[in-house]
Amino acid sequence: MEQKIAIIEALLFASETPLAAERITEILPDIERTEIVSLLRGLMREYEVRGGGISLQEVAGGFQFRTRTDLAPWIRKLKAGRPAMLSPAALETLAVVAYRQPLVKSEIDRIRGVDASGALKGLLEKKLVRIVGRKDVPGKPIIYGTTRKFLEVFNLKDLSELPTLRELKDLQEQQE
Amino acid sequence: MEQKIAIIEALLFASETPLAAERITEILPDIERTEIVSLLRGLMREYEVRGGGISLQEVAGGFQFRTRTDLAPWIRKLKAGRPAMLSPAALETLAVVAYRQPLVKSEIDRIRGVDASGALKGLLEKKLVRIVGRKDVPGKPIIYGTTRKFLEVFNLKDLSELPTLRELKDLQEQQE
Amino acid sequence: MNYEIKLDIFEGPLDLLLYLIRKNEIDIYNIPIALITEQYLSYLDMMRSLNLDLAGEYLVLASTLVHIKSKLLLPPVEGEDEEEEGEDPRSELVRQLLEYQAFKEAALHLDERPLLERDVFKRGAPAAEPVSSGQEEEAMNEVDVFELVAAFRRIVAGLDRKEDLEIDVEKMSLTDRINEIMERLSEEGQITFADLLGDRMERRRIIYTFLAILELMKLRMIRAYQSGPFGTIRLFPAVEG
Repeated sequence: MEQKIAIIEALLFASETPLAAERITEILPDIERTEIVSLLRGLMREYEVRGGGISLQEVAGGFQFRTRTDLAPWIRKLKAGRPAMLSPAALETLAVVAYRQPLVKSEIDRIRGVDASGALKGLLEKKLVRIVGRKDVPGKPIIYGTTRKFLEVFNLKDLSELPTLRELKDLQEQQE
Repeated sequence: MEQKIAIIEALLFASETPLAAERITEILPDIERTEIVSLLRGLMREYEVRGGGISLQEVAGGFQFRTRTDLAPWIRKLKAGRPAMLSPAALETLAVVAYRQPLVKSEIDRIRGVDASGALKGLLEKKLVRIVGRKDVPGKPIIYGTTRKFLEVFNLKDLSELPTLRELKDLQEQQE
Repeated sequence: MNYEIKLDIFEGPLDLLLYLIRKNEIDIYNIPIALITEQYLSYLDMMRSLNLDLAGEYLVLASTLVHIKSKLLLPPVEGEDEEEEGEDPRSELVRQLLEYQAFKEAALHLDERPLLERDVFKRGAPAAEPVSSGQEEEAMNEVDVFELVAAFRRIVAGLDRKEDLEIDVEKMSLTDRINEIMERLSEEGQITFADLLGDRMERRRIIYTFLAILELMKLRMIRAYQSGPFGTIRLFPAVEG
């Protein structure tokens, strides 16, 4: 294997978080960014063709090695602990934040029809949601948004990868 | 690749510690221990022949994926630019300075109940906290405050954007 | 034993309403309000009889349903606006239900994705730490302010005497101005009052800037000079003593 591919592979393996092509360019300044991206794509294909236990995936604005989805039962057996699950309330709240961000808590409460405080705090603690700022209206309510970790955990390249929300247009159309 | 090798590879990758052949036998009870050992040796050879950035090594009574030793200089480069995390002590001290500034060290010590000298020094070095002046009392103690970099790092427009404790409490109350 | 069971079958009143609509195989755009209201209320009764804690939001929706029902029973009022006449009293509720349903679906889609630590796993072992040279300037992660408040709250919770819990916005604004003045002084050496105000001549900003200067002078952090009456006010850092 070419030395530069080996270096990139080692960097991907050693990084704690998904590694962006830009970061690799900083470490290997002699290689063009476009070349790095094509080497990354090549590596992704190689792992896919090989069909082993590891695959290289594009997630949260970078690249990361992950185990193959269908092998999860055995890894769960190894880890023994229960997988960290989100409650339905947490998932609903997260969905509202993800699709409507940046937004304030009252908007989440309104959409869900219940007070979202508890779920929101849990999501803040899990670092799936973060405080983005304050809205410039009376009372200066806190604005929330999702984090990079949200993308990492939910296996998303970026927010645009979220499936489109079923549009509320249906309502207007039906009423016409 | 054979499914059982893929499973073993995924287990090795996901395990937090070097994985012993015995442990793999527990997870894959249908496969003989001797077969597992020979599959592990085969995998080691495969990675060695491939000459990539990752190699499978026998360490501490088990098997573990590691980056190739000769690629360490690049990994060091990757880690060097790694964002520094604040220790809990540093974060607490920073919180006290942020919420109570401008204030003197004795005030920080009193609130935290421990001597804050070390944490304070670290924060000064990281340029999150700075010396604002000296208090006009006997001994002329140094007054501390946060910096512009503090605002940047915490993504705040200004200090009045800091969330209040009441806001945190409101999030907490629904928890139970 | 206490019946402190938390009824978490439903995520809230809207969820319960959606369930009733599905159970009765009702068209969401044409909800038979009388039937649904009756079923909704009897459900609340059941929850109460089980001594389950009923969140206030359930009661709010109950009253909304009753209100819509009564509106539908009333004959159309004469002389009402043309547009209002055609407005179905159920439409706002339908809109809310559809919006909630869309997010409920989105939540399910999120849950179906290959989740980290559930369906896919990262490298498990901590990377071997190569000894860092420690020379380069440390990059800083963007830290969430939530962690900062949480840290402060932990400390305050441990204090005997309850510290003043609230942020004093006035004090913070003043501190912001003090920090800004000191930073600009250390960069530029001297500065005028007008420079500090910049183009933003808001009343609050002027007041806080002035108060900040007074505070800094009191602390002997800066010195201010004025070139005659109504002249430019120049600020200098005081020599550290």
